[in-house]
Parts: sequence; C-alpha cells; structure tokens
Amino acid sequence: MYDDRSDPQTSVRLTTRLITEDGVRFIFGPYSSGITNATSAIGERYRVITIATTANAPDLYERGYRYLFGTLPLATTYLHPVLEMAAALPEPPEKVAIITPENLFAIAAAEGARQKAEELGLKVVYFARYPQDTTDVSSLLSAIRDAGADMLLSTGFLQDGMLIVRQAKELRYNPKIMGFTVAASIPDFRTNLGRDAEGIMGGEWWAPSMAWEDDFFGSASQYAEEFEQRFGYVPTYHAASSSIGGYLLQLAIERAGTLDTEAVRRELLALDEVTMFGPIRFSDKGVNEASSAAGFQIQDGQIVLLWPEDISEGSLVYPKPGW
Amino acid sequence: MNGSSMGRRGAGLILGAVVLAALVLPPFYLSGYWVRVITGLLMYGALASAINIMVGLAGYPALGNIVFFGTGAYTVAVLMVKADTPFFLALAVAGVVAAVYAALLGAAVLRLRGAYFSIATIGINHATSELVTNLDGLTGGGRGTIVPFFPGSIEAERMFFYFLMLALMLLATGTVYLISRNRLGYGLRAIKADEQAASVMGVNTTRYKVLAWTISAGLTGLVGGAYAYWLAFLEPPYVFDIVMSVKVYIMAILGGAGTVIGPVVGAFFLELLSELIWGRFLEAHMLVLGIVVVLVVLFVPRGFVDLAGRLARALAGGSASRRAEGVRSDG
Amino acid sequence: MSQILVNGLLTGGLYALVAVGFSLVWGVMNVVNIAHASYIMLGAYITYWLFHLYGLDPFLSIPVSMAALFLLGYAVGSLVLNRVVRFGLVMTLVLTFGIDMILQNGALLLWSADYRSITPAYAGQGLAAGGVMIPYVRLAVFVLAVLFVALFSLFLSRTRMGNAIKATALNPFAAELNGVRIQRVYALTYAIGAALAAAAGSMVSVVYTIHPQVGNVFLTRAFVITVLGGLGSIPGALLGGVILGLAESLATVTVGIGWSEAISFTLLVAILIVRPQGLLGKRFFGGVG
Amino acid sequence: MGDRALLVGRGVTRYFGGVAAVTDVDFEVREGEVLGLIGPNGAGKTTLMNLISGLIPLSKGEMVFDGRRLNGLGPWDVARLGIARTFQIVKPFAGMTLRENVALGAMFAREGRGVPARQALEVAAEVLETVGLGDRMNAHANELTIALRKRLELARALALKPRLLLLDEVMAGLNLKEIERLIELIRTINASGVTIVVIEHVMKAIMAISHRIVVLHYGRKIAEGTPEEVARDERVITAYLGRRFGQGKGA
Repeated sequence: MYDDRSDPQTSVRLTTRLITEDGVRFIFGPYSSGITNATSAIGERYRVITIATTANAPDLYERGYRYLFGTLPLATTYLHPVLEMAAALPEPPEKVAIITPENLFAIAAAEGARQKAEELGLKVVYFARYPQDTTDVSSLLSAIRDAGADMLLSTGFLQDGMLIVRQAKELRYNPKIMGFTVAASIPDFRTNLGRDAEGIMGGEWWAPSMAWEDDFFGSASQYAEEFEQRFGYVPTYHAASSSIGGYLLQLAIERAGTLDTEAVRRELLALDEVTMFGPIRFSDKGVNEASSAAGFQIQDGQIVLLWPEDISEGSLVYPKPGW
Repeated sequence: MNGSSMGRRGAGLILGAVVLAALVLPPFYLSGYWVRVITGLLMYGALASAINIMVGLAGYPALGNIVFFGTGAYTVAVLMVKADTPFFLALAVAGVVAAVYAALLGAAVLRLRGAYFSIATIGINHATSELVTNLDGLTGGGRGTIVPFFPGSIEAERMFFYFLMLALMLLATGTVYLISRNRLGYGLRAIKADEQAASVMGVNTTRYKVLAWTISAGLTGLVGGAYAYWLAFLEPPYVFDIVMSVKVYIMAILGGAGTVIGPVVGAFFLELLSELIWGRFLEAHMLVLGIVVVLVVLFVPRGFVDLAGRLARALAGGSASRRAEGVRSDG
Repeated sequence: MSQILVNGLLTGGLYALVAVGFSLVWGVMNVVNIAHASYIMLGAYITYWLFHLYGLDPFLSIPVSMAALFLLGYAVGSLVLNRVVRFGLVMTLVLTFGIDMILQNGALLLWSADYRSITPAYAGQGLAAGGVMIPYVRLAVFVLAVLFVALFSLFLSRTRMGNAIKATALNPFAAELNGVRIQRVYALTYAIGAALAAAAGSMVSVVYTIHPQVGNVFLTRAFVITVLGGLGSIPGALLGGVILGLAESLATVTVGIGWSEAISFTLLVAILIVRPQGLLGKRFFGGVG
Repeated sequence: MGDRALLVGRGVTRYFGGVAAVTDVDFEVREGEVLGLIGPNGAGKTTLMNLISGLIPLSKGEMVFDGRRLNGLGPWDVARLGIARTFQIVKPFAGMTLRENVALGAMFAREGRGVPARQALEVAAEVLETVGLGDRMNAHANELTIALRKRLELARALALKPRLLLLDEVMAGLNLKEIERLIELIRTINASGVTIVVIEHVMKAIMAISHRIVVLHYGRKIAEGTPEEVARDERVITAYLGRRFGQGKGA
C-alpha cells in the first residue's frame, strides 16, 4: 500500500510499481474518479483487476475496460432519492437549481440529477458549474434566489458544501429543500455547521443503520461497531465500500479456485450477492447495478434515512426549517 | 587543433558513447516501474531543457511555461478523441499549436521584463487552464478527457514511451546546444546580459525573444502531447500545474541555467531525489521538497555546472584560467 | 442586482486586506512573496485554535495572530530572505515558493487536510436593508479590513519607520546613504507583510472554511489586485480589491461563475502589458522595456 | 573629409510625458568628420544619441542616414545600417569573454549580413588587437579596469564595421594618460574612414579631436561651428557659466 499524494503521475507510477515490482495481481483503486481514470488504464494494460471502491463517475465505466469493477452504483444516481422524495410530496417544490464544482464525479452526479428532475416533472431553472477551489458563492446563490429556485441541489464536496450552507444562511435564502451528495453525509459537515445543517437532505450509498447483512461482516451496524472499535471513528460509505470490495474479491478468488485473472474476472461478473453493503451485481461494464442510493435528512444532528420508504426511520421535515 | 584538444575530443566521444548506452539500455533490463520512473526523468529533462532556452539563454523567467505543456497535451487529446488523428500527426500539431500560441503571446508579453514577465506567464497559464475547463464540449472540462490507448503490448508501450521521451529530451537538449553555438544563442545571451546594448549591436531583440519563446514552447508542447498519450487521461489541473512548472524551473536553475547539459542534470537529480524522499518520508514528501528548494536557492543559486566549474578551478589552483565551459550562466 | 453589488463590495474589502501586505513586500523589497499564502493560512489557524481551545472570539484573536506572524516574518526576512534579495526577483520568488511549500505541508502534517470552520454565536446573523442582506460578520470583516488598510497607510506616512520603508521603496541606495539600515527595513517590511496576511487570515477563518491550502486562492487574488492597483500602492490595493470583488460578483450573474477566474487572469495579463504601473501606482521596479 | 552629409536631422523633437528633452533640433553629420556634441548636464545630448540609435522613437521631426529615413526603425535596424554606439555607463555582456562580446557585433554587422559565429570570433580577435586588448581576449569584462572596459565598449562598436560611430562619454572616469591614448585611438579610427559623433565633458579632449561642434542647451541647439567659433560664442558661455557672467563678458 502506497500513498499517492493525490497526483496522477505518482498514482500511475505507483500502480506500475505494484504490478511490476511487487507482483500484485489485484488492485484497490485510489480515491477519486479522476485518478482512478489514470490508474485503471495501467491495470487494464497489465490485465490486473482494479476494484474501485470510491470512484463511480460513469465515464470510468464507459471505456469498455474488462478489468475494472466498481462497488458503488453510478454517481449519476446519487441525488435520485432526494428528487424522488421531493416529487412524491403533496406540494412538491417547483423550481430546482443544481450547482456542481468542476470535477468528474460531481459533474456526473449533477447531470444525473438534472435528467432525473426533468423526468419527474421538476423544472430545472438554474444549472451551473463553479471552480473547485471557490471561496465565495454568495453571488451564485443570489442569482439562484433571483431565479426563484425553491429546491437547491449541490454535488460539491465538504468545503464548498459548507460554504454554500453558510452563505445561503447569510443571504437568508431559504429553499424548501437543500440536498447534497457526499458533503452532507460526512460527520464534519454536521459538527461544523451545527444547527445550520438541520433539515438538509442528501443521498447516501450506505449507512450503519441500513438493514443489510451478510455472513462475513454480519449486519451493517455490527460492521460499523467493529470498525469503530478498531479505528476509532464511525465508518462512512468509503470505508464500507472498501471493505466490501475486499470481501467480493476474496469470494471471487475462492470460487475460481485460482488467482488467474480471467477466472477471477468471470467469477466477479457472475456474483449476485446481498451483503452488509447492500445487493451487489456487476454489469458487463463492471458497475454495481443492483444497489441504489438511499435518501436522508439531517434531523437533530443525526442522519435519518427516509427513502426508499421501506427503510424509512422517520418522517421528512418539509419545507426545511428556515435559518 | 592541437594535441590536447584532440585528446579531449577522443575522451568526449568515449564519454558520449557511455552516456548513450546508459540512456538506451535501461528499458531492456529494468522492470516496468523503473522504466516508468526513468521515462519520467527524461520527460523532466526535456522540459528543463525547453525552459532553459528562455530562462538560461534569453534570461526571461518564464515561470508559467507549463501552459505550453497543457496546451500540447490538450491538443493531442482533442485531436485523437474528436478527430481520430493518428498520434504522431497529433503530436506534431501539438508542437505547432504551442509554438504559435507563444509567438502570438510573445509579441505583447515579451515587452515585460523580470518578475512582470514571470507573473504574466503565470497569469496566462491560469487563464488558459480556466479556458480549457470552460470549453467542456471540446475538452471535457473539469470531467477530464480520456485519450485512446497505445495499441500494442505492454512491452511495446513501455519501449515506445521510453524512447519517445528520450527522443524529445535529446531534441530539446540538442536544440539548446545548436542555439548556443549559433547567432541566435549569442544574441539571446546578449539580451540576457543587457537588452539595450544587444539591440544597438544589431540584435533584433523582439524577434529573437519571440523566436526563443516559440522554440521553447514548441518543445514544451511536444512533451505535453507525449505526456497526454502516455498518461491516457487529462484534467486541466494536472497539465496546467504551476507546482510542476516551478519544479521544472528549479531543475534548470539547480543544474545550471544557460548551460547545455545542466538542466538535464538538475532534472535527473531532483526527480530521483524526489523519488527517494518519497520512499523515506511518505507524508512529508512535499515538505522535504520545499526544504530542498530553499537550500538550492541559498547555496547553489548558480547551479551544479557552475559549482563544479568553481570546484575544479579551486582544485586546479589559481593558475587555471577562467574559461567558460560550454555556455556560461550568469545570474 | 443590488445584492450582487453588496456581495462584491464586501468580498472586495477582504481582498484588499489580503493584497495590501503582498503589494507592500513586492513594492518595497522587490520580492514576490509566494509564502503570503501560508501566512494567511497560519493566521486563520491561529484564530481557529484560539477559538476552539480557549473560546476566544475570532475578532479578538487578530492581534495575537498578527503578533505571531510578525515574529515569524521577521525571522524569515532577516535570516533567509535578506541573504538572497540581491540575487533578484526571480530567485526570491522561487525561494518564497519553497518556504510556502514547507509551511503548507507542515500544516498538513500537523493539522491534517480536514476542513475546519469557526461558528461564533453571531455567525449568519445580518442586516436586512431593502431586500439586501448584509451579514454582520462580513460587514465587520469589510470595515476592519478597510480600517487596517487605512491605519497602515497612516503608519507609512506618519512614522519614522514608515518613512524609512517608503524611502527604501523609492530608492534603496539613496535611503542607505541617508542612514537607513536597509537590511533592517527589509526584515521589518517582510514582517509587517506577514502580520497583515495574518490579519486577513484571521478574518478568512470567520467567513470561509479553512484548511492548509486555504491561502492559495487568496494569493492568486493578491496577484491580480497588486498588478491592478500598482505595486506598493495602498489606495491601489483597496481600489483593486473592490474592483476585483465586484467584477467576480458580476461575472457570476452574467457570463457564469466558471469564467470569473479566466476573466480576472486575462485582465491581469492585459494590465501588465498596457499599464504595468497599475491603476494608481508608481512604478518602483522593473517594468516595460 | 568631404562636405557630404552622412546623417541629417530636421526638427528632431522628443517629449517625455509632456516634458521636452530635445526640441526642434536641426543638425547634420558630415562624412568623415568628428562632430562634438556638448552642453551642460540635462541638455539632451544622450537623448539625441538615443534618438539616432533608435532606442527611443522621435516625437516629431525626421532623421535621414545616407539617404534612408531612420524614423520607425528599431535599434537593430539602425545598427545594421552602419551606426554603432557606446554607452556612457558601459554595458559589457556579462558571462561572455571579451572575444565573445566583440564577436557579437561582427555577427550582426552591417546590412544584416553578419557572419557565422566561428568567423565572427576571428574578426573579434582582430578588432581587440586594434584597441589594444589583444592579450586579454578570453578574460571576462568584470575583470577589466574601467579604462579597459571603455576600450571593450569601443571594440564592440567597431566590430559592427560602422560608417558612423556614436561615442557617449568614453573618457569619463579616465586619467590623463588614458585619455591621451584614447584620443589617439579615436583619431586612428576616424582616419580609417569612420565618421564619429562624440559626447564628452572633458573639454580639452573634445576641442582637440572635433572638427565641428554642436552645442545643446535645455534640449535646443544654441550654437554650431568649429571649436574656436563655439568657444567664442556668447550663448555657449552663458549656458555654461551662467547668465550674468555671459552678459558681463559680452558687454
């Protein structure tokens, strides 16, 4: 295991090192879709299976790679539960604004949300990309408010996500729904924002409170407990996805009875499992097509799962409480 | 030609043969990882030589020269993805596009000197990066763009990129050598020393500066184009990376700006060091690199070649005349 | 629309404070101080830790962060920078780039890449005036930033030290002949630049999320503003800051936020070429051939 | 020495941000002569020289060199037409040997038909020989005394094989003996057919070598003639020594 400093040149070099120096046959991909893009290309050339556990931009899986598998559903579906929840309301919001940083994964999620919103009959009145390192979105939010959007979706990361909430509050911009992707599910988002995070919604690939379980890890909550005991913090989907990636690879190798790449690949494609991470089945492109995101809302500083309805732990507060 | 210079020529030939062997043989004996590392060294060597034309010869601190690397990389990517252009044709176009970009900018920007010029180049790099990000229909914007694979076996690919980068490095270094022996080189060195004096000596300073930047940019664009095909995936921040640009700049200074071989030596030294530091200090890698940068500026501001020359003179005693080895640099 | 202008103006005030120290060091010492980014970051962290560990109000911690960075700046200026200043601007630029790498990555090791923020009780409160929201925190930051810039301007014109700095900026050789100790002036100027960066950093920490790289974005703004306003020009920094803040704000609602950086950097290059002395500044160093 | 004008200036004017440094100066430099250019500090002598060599453009007026208009030409074009110059503050190319310094001129010499680097180095050796620096060809400029640097500056200009040579205070900072040797050198150069314009503060020297003298004051030409004529000119005396003194003597 090497630290790649989140720089593609280094990542690629290290991937090559793992394969050609260390004789590695299977690789767990790096964090972020962009870098996975570069390293999986190396894996593909050397016919080494890459299991990407945190990279789910659709572009990755549209290249026809044979040896790339992703444990997460496509990023495009990240905000679908939030939109579905909104559309199912008796008085749904009317106008949607979607903003995204310039980033492979975030743009995919935003584009996916735009498409879904239109399918559900919600009108997208504002769609914008902003620079990833932006320090000021107040004018962006002013413009969104002027466009009359009563639902704001953002696919930003922690930093810009927090900036959006703080500046929306400063501007007294009160959409009925505020939804985030990865930002809202990170504990720092809630601890840093405190009460301002109340009522914010999000999509989530996995949470300890989900009812999934398997023979190896037990239930999702058991996994989370054990994880917290060993590492000292509550696991997010990133950790769970990585654990499950390892588990799936192990299963596939056991079933293949060999470390031969082609045999293991066939077994991975044949998998159809329900795990503590949810159901998993890889499409021909290597994407987990069996699972989908859940929708949640932050209530009293906790993530409360609300969607799909059969896993709902509470009821939606709508519209979101004002600032 | 007297006897001693004949002897030196002979020694030079032997040395050249050894160096050539050292450059050609590695991919046949080393693992994929090391071949990739050395391919990276060659790439930095080529970039350092290319920036040397501006920094070392003309004395124009083109700190944002990486803009041509990114321009070249995106030219190759767009041509290969959108127009199915064969790689070598795309690469040639990348060199031309980068060169033309520099020529167009040069007429205006090269009126600036010193830090003003540096900062203008940094600004151009930033603006170009943002432009590429915003032209997402063409470039994929922040999503990045995927460049087609090299068609062939892994071994063939490894060889291909190794020798491609080697060829580019030799091209860049050879260009510096040729320039420095020619009127262009003398003219540029005169510009570096005193632009006004150079102009009244008949050096068309505007044309020479633009020409130097065009050549430097063309070479940098070629390397960027090769990089795009090698990495197979681009995002604007990866190829318009100002940290990379400053690193290349430091390499040229460290080795000896203005000398033919110095920048390559600097590039090899810093990249290898970087690789070694990285192995020892996983977390503190960039920190240690920063310390190296500070130490270089404080203690080797004129570079290794100058340092070696001074050491040699000191060892030979006061009698050794102050002869320039190759092209001398002067801060 | 008026909200957009207010946003731009408020941001512009902070930008001005971010730029003034940077502009000073460049104008007086002929040093493009890349480490300014790190000084902003360190100022922000000092305020963050004082708030989190001792509950000190972020605005009250400004003097502390300024004093701390003044000392650091003086040390760096006298021990490192003074040895290299004579090598010229490009070498010092590279040097401060190295210092910046050390400080930023040091901060990364010490405090991790985690995003942190300060949320005092009054955060998010504001003044509503005719449909325009003016958040108290941002208003305070604006007022303080302008106040700092004004006080600093007074310092330059009314004190002996300030006059020495100005004289050195105009002609270091003449100043030296008149008994100014250049090395000391340089170290002090650098220290003051760092202290001003720290003040800006403290304010950044109240308005934005902080992390080890938080200074970088502001550094790029400082570049543009300094060139826009003129090297070492204090009113220039103020004007440049406000212009940039407004321009970015307007760009967001007209051409789209994605283009705002492309525009500001194109502006930077254009101004360098057309009017290198900036809008208000005198040309201290270098310039057009 | 003929009467044919090699360089003619008409109404030569240059403003710096609204302030006139040279105003409406008419002058001519005749083929083969040594023309002295004198005037108190700030009279515009160096500005005029910068205008001739194309370092700064004219605000008004025109200049013609051997039938070719100089207006709008870059300094390199002017140099290639055969006008070389030295600078008041010497500007040797740091990092180059004396030989390389001088070779540069040969490389870019007249009409742009400069010679290749190797050949230029041969030419440089000859030129260094003529100015008396032949034994120090591989030295660097910063190792030279000020007197020798002035000679280097001169050698560099000569390498351009100029028809017109502009010398801006080549004697400043030299001792008497050095000045004498330099005067000798300038005469030799002039005798070889090079027309020369000299700016000089050392009055004795300029009176000795100039065939004619032009006097500038506050950017205007106030007198012109042989050294003897100029020395008797009342306006010149006033300009140099102050109004009252000039008037008193005239009265």
